Amino acid sequence: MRLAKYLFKRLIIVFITLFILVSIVFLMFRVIPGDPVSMFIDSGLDAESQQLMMKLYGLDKPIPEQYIIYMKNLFRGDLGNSFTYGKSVVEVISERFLNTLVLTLTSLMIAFTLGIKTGSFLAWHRNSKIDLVGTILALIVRCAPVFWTGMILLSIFAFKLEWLPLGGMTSVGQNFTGFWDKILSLDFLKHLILPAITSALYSMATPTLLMRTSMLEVIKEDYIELAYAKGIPEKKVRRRHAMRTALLPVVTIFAVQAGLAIGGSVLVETVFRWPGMGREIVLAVSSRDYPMAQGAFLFIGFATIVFNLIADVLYAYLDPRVSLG
Amino acid sequence: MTLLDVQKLSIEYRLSDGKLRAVDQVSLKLESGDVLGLVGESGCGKSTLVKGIINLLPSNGRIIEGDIVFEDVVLNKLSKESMRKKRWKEISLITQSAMNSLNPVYRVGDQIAEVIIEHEKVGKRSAMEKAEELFDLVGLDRGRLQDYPHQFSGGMKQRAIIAMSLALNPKLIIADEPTTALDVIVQSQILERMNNLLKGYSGSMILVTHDVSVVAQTCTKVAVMYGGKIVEYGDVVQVLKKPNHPYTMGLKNAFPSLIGEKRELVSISGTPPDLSKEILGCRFAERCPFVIERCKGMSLEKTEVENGYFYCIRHAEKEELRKRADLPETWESEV
Amino acid sequence: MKNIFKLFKKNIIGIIGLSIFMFFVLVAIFADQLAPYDPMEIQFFAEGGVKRLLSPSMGHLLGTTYMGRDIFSQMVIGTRIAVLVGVISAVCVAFIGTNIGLIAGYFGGIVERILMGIVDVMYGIPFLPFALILVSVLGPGVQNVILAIVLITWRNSSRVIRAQVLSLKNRTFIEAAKLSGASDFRILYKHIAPNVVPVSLIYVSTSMASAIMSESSISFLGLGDPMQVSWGRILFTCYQSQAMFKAPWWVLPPGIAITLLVLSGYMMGRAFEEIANPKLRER
Amino acid sequence: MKSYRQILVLLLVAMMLLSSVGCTQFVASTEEPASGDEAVTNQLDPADQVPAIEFWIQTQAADPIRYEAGLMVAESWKELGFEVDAQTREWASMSAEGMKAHEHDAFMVKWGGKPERVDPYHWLYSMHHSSAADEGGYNIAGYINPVYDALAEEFATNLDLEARQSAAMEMQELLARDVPQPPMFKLELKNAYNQAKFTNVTPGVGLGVYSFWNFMNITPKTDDKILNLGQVNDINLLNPLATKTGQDIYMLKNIYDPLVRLDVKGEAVLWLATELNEIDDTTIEITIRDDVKFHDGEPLTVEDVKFTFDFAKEVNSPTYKGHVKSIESVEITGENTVTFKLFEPYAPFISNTLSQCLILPKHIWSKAYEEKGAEGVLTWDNLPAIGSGPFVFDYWRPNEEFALKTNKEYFQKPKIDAIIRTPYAQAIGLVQGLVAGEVELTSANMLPLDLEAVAKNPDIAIVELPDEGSYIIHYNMRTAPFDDVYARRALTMAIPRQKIIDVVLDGGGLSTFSLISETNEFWFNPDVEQLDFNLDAARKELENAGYRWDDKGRLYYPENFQVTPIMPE
Repeated sequence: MRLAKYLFKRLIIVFITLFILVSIVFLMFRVIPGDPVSMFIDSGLDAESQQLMMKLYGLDKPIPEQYIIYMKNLFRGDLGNSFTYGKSVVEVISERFLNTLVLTLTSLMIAFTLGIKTGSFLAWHRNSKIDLVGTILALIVRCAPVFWTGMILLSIFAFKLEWLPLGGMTSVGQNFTGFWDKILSLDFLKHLILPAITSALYSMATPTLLMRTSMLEVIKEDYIELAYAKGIPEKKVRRRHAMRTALLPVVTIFAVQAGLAIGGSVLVETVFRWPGMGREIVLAVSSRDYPMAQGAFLFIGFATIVFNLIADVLYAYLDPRVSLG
Repeated sequence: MTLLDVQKLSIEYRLSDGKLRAVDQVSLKLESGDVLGLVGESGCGKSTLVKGIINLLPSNGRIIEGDIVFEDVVLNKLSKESMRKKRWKEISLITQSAMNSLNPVYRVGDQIAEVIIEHEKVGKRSAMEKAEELFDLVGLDRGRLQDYPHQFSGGMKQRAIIAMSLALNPKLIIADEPTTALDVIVQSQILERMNNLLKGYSGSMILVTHDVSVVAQTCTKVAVMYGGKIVEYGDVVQVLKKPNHPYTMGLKNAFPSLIGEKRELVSISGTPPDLSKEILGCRFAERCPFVIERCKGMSLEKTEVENGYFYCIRHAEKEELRKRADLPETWESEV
Repeated sequence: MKNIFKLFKKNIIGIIGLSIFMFFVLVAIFADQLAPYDPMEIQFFAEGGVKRLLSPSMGHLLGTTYMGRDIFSQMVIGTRIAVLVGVISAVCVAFIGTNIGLIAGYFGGIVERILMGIVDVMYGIPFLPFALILVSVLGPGVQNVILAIVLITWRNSSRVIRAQVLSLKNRTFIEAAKLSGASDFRILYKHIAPNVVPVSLIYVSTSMASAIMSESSISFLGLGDPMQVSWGRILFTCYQSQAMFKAPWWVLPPGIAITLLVLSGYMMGRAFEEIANPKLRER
Repeated sequence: MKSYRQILVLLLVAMMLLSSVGCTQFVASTEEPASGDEAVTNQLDPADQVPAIEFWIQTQAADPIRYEAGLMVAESWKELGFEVDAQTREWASMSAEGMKAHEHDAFMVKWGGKPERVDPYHWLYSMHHSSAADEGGYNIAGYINPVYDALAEEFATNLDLEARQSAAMEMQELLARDVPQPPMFKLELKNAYNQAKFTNVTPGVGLGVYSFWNFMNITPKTDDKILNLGQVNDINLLNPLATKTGQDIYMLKNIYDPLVRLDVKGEAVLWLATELNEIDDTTIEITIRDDVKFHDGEPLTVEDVKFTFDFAKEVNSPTYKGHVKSIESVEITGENTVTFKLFEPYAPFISNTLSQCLILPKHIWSKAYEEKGAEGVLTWDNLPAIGSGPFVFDYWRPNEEFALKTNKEYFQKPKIDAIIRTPYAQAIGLVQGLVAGEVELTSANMLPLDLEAVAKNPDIAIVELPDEGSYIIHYNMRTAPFDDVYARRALTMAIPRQKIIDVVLDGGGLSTFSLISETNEFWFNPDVEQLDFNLDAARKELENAGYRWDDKGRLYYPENFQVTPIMPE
C-alpha cells in the first residue's frame, strides 16, 4: 500500500520531469538552424515542393501552435510520424530501442557479474598486491574511451584474427522468424560479443570498485565477526552475510548505470554499426527529423528516469532499513 | 573440572610501523560453572584475549606463544574446520556492540535459526521453534522474531543476542562488554536478566567489562588486566574486598560500590601504557601512586594467594597500601 | 580540515594523479614550442607527393595521418583542448554544483525544493544526446562543448553537497555563529563552505575526468570544434578515413593520452575522497 | 583551512594560465586584422577594404572531401588578399540558409549528376535563369543576365534539338566567363562488384551500378542468383509521392514503372509507352503497353496513368510537383492511349517528366486516399509497395535488410532472382563485406584506401566511371565582394583545383569548368574559357580592375569603385 502511494508520487514527478524534458527538446529543435526540407533541395525539391513538404510536416504553423499539437498528440501516445521514414515514430523507435536494450543489458549483465565477483575478491584480499593491481586495472579500463577500446578490439578480433564480424547486428541473408529467434541465433550472438564486451569493460569498473569499497566496509562490521563466532563456514559468511549486504549499493547502481548506458550507447553503436537508438538520434538530429529526435530523446529520458525509479524501489526492497516515502 | 586453561598466552598485532603485544604471557584457569569477570580499562587486551580464545583475531593478530586448552583440546592447534565446529556449539560470544552485531538485511529470527541449523542440522521449522523458546527465555515477544534488527531497540537487540548465545547450550559463553553500548537503565535490566539466566545455566561464562561493579554483581571469579597482563586473579569477593594490586585498588575506587557505603568516586589519572614499546618491570608503575624505584626495570614477581595470584613487588605492604588507596588524595596527588 | 594539503602529499595515488596531470598541463602550456609542425599543415615529400600514413620515424615521431599531417604535433596541440576543457568545465561544474548545493541545503524550504526539483529534472537528461542537440543549436566549438558539459554535470555535485550541508547545518558552531548575528551569507561561505571543500575537490577532479571524456566523445562523433585539433578528433579522423586497421600509430596515442589524463582526474578524486572520508583512509 | 586555499589557488593559477594560453590561440586568428588601424602607413582608406568573406564548409563528419577542399580554398583566397572566415556548417543549416534562403557569401556543394540531368535543363535553366533567383529557387548565386535569360528561354521551350544545343553552348560560355557559381572538380567514381559471381555489369549514367539497367542486365555466373547489394545508408521511405532521397527513388524505379526510361547514357527510351506522338508543341499523345500487370495481379491501364498525374497534382505530392506542374490535363483518348496537354512548350517533358513520374495503381491509392486523406497518403509508408516493375517488394527490416524478388511475369525479365540490399552504415563495413564476399555489388565510391583493402580479394572487380555531377562553389552575387565579376573571376582562379585533386582525392578526380559533364557529349561545350588555378593571373585580374593591396597584402577596392556584376560585352 505504501509502495503504491510512493510509486504514485514518484510517477507524478516522472511525469513532470518528462514534460519539462520534452518542452526543452521541442524548443531546442525549433531554434536549430536548418529545416528538414531544405536539405533535399539539391536532390530536386524546388521552392514550391519545399513549401508543400513543410506544410505536410506541420512546420508552416507558428511554433506555439506546433507545440500544442505535439503535446496533445503526445498525451494520446502519438509521437508523430518520422519525416525520414514516413512511419510512426513509436514504431521505428521501439524497434531501435529494443536493439539498444539488448546490447546495454547484456553488457551490463557481464559487467556486473564480473564486477561483483572481482570487487568482492579484491576486498577479500585487501592490502595485497592483487588488490592494488586489480584496483588500478579497473580504474584504467574505466578511463579508456569506450569508442577507442572498441576500435582496438575490432582491429584485433575482427580484422587481424577474423574471429568475429566487423560490425552490424546480423549477417546478410539471415531470415529470422521473429525477435527471439533473432536474438537467440548464433549469428546474432557473434555480432553481439564485441560491442557487449567493449561496453562491459567500460562499465565494469563501477561495480568492481563499488563492490570492493562496500565489501571492505561490510567486512569490518560486527555482524561479520558474529557470523564467524557463530561458526558459520567462511564461504557462507562471505556469500550470505558479506556479499549480500555489500550488494545493496551495487544493485542500486545497476539501474542507474543502465540509464546512463542507454544514453551513452551512441558511441558503441557508432563504432560497431549497431542499429540502435543512439545512432538513430544522431541521424535524426543531422537530418532534422524533429519528431524522431524528440521521440528518441523522450524514450532515452524516460528510460533513464524509470531506471532511477527502479533503483530506488529496488534499494528499498533489498534493504529493510529503508522505507519509501 | 577445568574447562578452560589458558597457558602463557601471548598475542601480537602487526602494525604498519612495528608490532604491538596486546596480550603478554597470560595464564588463566576456568572451572566448570565459574563466571569469570575480566576487568580492565579499554585497550588493556581484554577483547584480544577473548578473541584469541575463540580464535577470531583480526588478520593482523597472531598467537605467538602459549596454548588455549579447552576440555583437553588445544584450541589454537585445531584446524580451521574443527575450530569452526566448536564455535557457538561449545563457546558462544556476546559481542560488545549488539547494536551492530545483527545483520540488518535478515530477520532476527532467521539469524538465530541460522546458527541452530548450521550446527544441529535441523530443519528451519524446528530451529524457529527453538528460537521462540529462547525469546521466551529472554523475555522477548515471539512475534518479534519476524522483525528486522532496525525495528528493535538496543536493549532488545542485546537480549536477542543473549538468546542466540544460549541457543546451543554452550559450555562457555563469552560476553564481551555486553552492556556498554546501552543506556544505564537498560544496562541494569540486561544485567538482571543475565543473572537470572545464569542461575538456570550449567555452563561457564567469561564476562569482559571495565565496570568493577558489574563483576561484583555477577561473577564468581575475577581477573584484572592491565597492559596486556593479568595483574591480579582470584575469587571475586576476595579480590574486591581485599585487592592486592594497586591497580585493582584504583579500579575499585573508580566505580560505585554496590555492596559498601557511598563514597567519592576517584579515577586513576594517566593513560595506559603504549604496548608497541617494550616495558620493563611493572606496567602500572607509571601511574601507580605507590611506585618505588624497584618497580621499574625488574622482572615481575608472582605472589600466589588462596585461589589466586597477583603481581606486585610491594606485596608485603599490601595492608598499608590498601588503606592509603582508600583515600582519594592518594590518587590525585600522583600525576 | 587543516591538513588537506598534508594528507594529499601523503597519498601516493593522489600524487601520481597530480604528476600525470601536471605533465599534461606543461605540455599544453609549451605546446607551441614542443610541436615540430603546424598540426593542420599537410606535409609533402621533396618530390611533391603527400606524406600519407607514414609510420613513426625521426622526422615524424608518431607518423603521419592519411592527409599527411604530423600526428605528434596534433597530439601535442590536442593536449591544450583536453586540458582546457577539463579544467574549465571542472571548475565551473564544482562552482555551480557547490553553490547550488550550499544554498539548497542551507536555506531549505521552497528554495531547496525548487533547486532540487531542477536537479531531479537534470538527472532525466541523457548527456550525449543532449550535448548533440546543443552543439547543433549553437554550432560546433570548444566553448559550446564546455557549456554542454557544465549544463549537465553540475547536478552530480549539488546533491552530495546539499546532503553535507544538511548534516552541518545543525552543528553547534553554526548555531553559535547564528546566535552571534552573522549574516546568512557569512555563515554559508565563512563557516559551512570550508567544510564542504574536500567534497567539492572530489568533484573538481572527477568532473575534470568526465569532462575530458565527454569532449573526446563529442569530438569522436564529429561534433567537436572543426578548427581545433583535439584527441577525440584525431580518433574521429582516423576512424573516418578508414585507416584504423592499418595505422596503429594513429589510433593508439590519442586513446592512451585520453586514458591517462582521465585517469589522473580520477586518481586525484580518489585521494580527495580518502581525505574527505577518513574511514577510507585507514585501509 | 590554509591548505585548502593553497590547493584552490593552485588550481586557479593553473586554470588562468591555461585559459590565457587557450585564449591567445583563439584570439590569434582574429587579432591580425583587428590591428588594422596601424595601416596609416599607406594611404588606403580602411572603408575601401574588401569585406571579409564568410565561407561555409561542410563538416568533416558529413563529408571529409568538402571539408578538406574548403580549407584549401580558404587558404588560397587569403593569399590573394581576401579576408576569409572559414566556418563549418552542418548540411541542414547550410542548405536552409544558403541553398534555400540565399543568405550566404560562398559555400561549397556537390551537385549529383542524375540521369534526369543529362538534359541540362537543371544546370542551365533552373540554376541560372533569373526567375529562379528568389528564395527557394535554384539560382542560388543570383545570376541575372538578360542575354542569358533569353537564351535559357529558347533552350527551355524550343522543341528543336539543334536550336537547344546551340543555345546551351552559348550559355556555357557566358557562365564560364561570368562565373556566378564555378564548378571546380568532379570525382572519378569507382564501383565494385564480385566478378566471380556476376558478369555483364551495366553502369548507368550518374548512378553507376545502382542504375536500373544494371539490375536488369547483371548476370549470375553461378547458381546463386541472389544479388547481395551493399550500400552505406538504408532506404528510408518507399512512398513514390513523398520520398526525397536518390537511394529511395532509384530503388522505387525497380518496383514501379515510368512511361519512359532514361537509358545508360541518359537518353529517353520507351518503356510503358509504346508510342509517343507530339501532336503539337503542347500536346502529346501516348500509347501504352497492354500486357503489364501490377504485382497484385491487377492490370495496368490508361486509367492508372491518368490517375497518377491527376492524383499527384491533387494531393500536392512534393516529389511529383516539379514534374507535373507543366501539365494542364491528362485525358484518356483511346483504349490504350492518353493525351497530355501542357500549359506551354516544355522541352524536357519526355526526358524529365515522363521518366520521373512512376505510374501508381489506382485501386490502391484511391482507396488509401479515402482512408487517409490527402496528407495521409503523403505520410504513408506504403508498405508493401505494389508497383508494376521488374522487381517485387519482398520484405524490409530497416537498418538490416531490404529485399526485392524478380517479377516472373514481367515483359522483360532480369537475369537475377532477387536483390538483397544491406545498409552498412559506414564505408568501412561495406569494404570489409566486399572482401569477405558477403557484398557482391556496391555503388559506394571506392576511395584509394578502400581499393587497397579490396585488392585482398581477387574476385572483386572495379568499374570506373566519371561522375556526372561536380563540386561547386556557390558565390552570392547579391553581396560584396561577389557582386563584382572581376573579384569572382580572381577568386575562381585562386581555387587550387589540381592540388585538391592530388591531395584530397589522391588523384581520383578531374578539374571541371562547365556544369555539364564532358561525357555528355551532345550538350557539353569544350571550348569555354577555363579559369584554372593561377594566382598571378588572379592578381592581374584584380589589378586590371583597379583593386589595390596595402603593405600587409590586404585587398582594397579601386578608387571610386563601381560594381560590374557581369562581364561587359
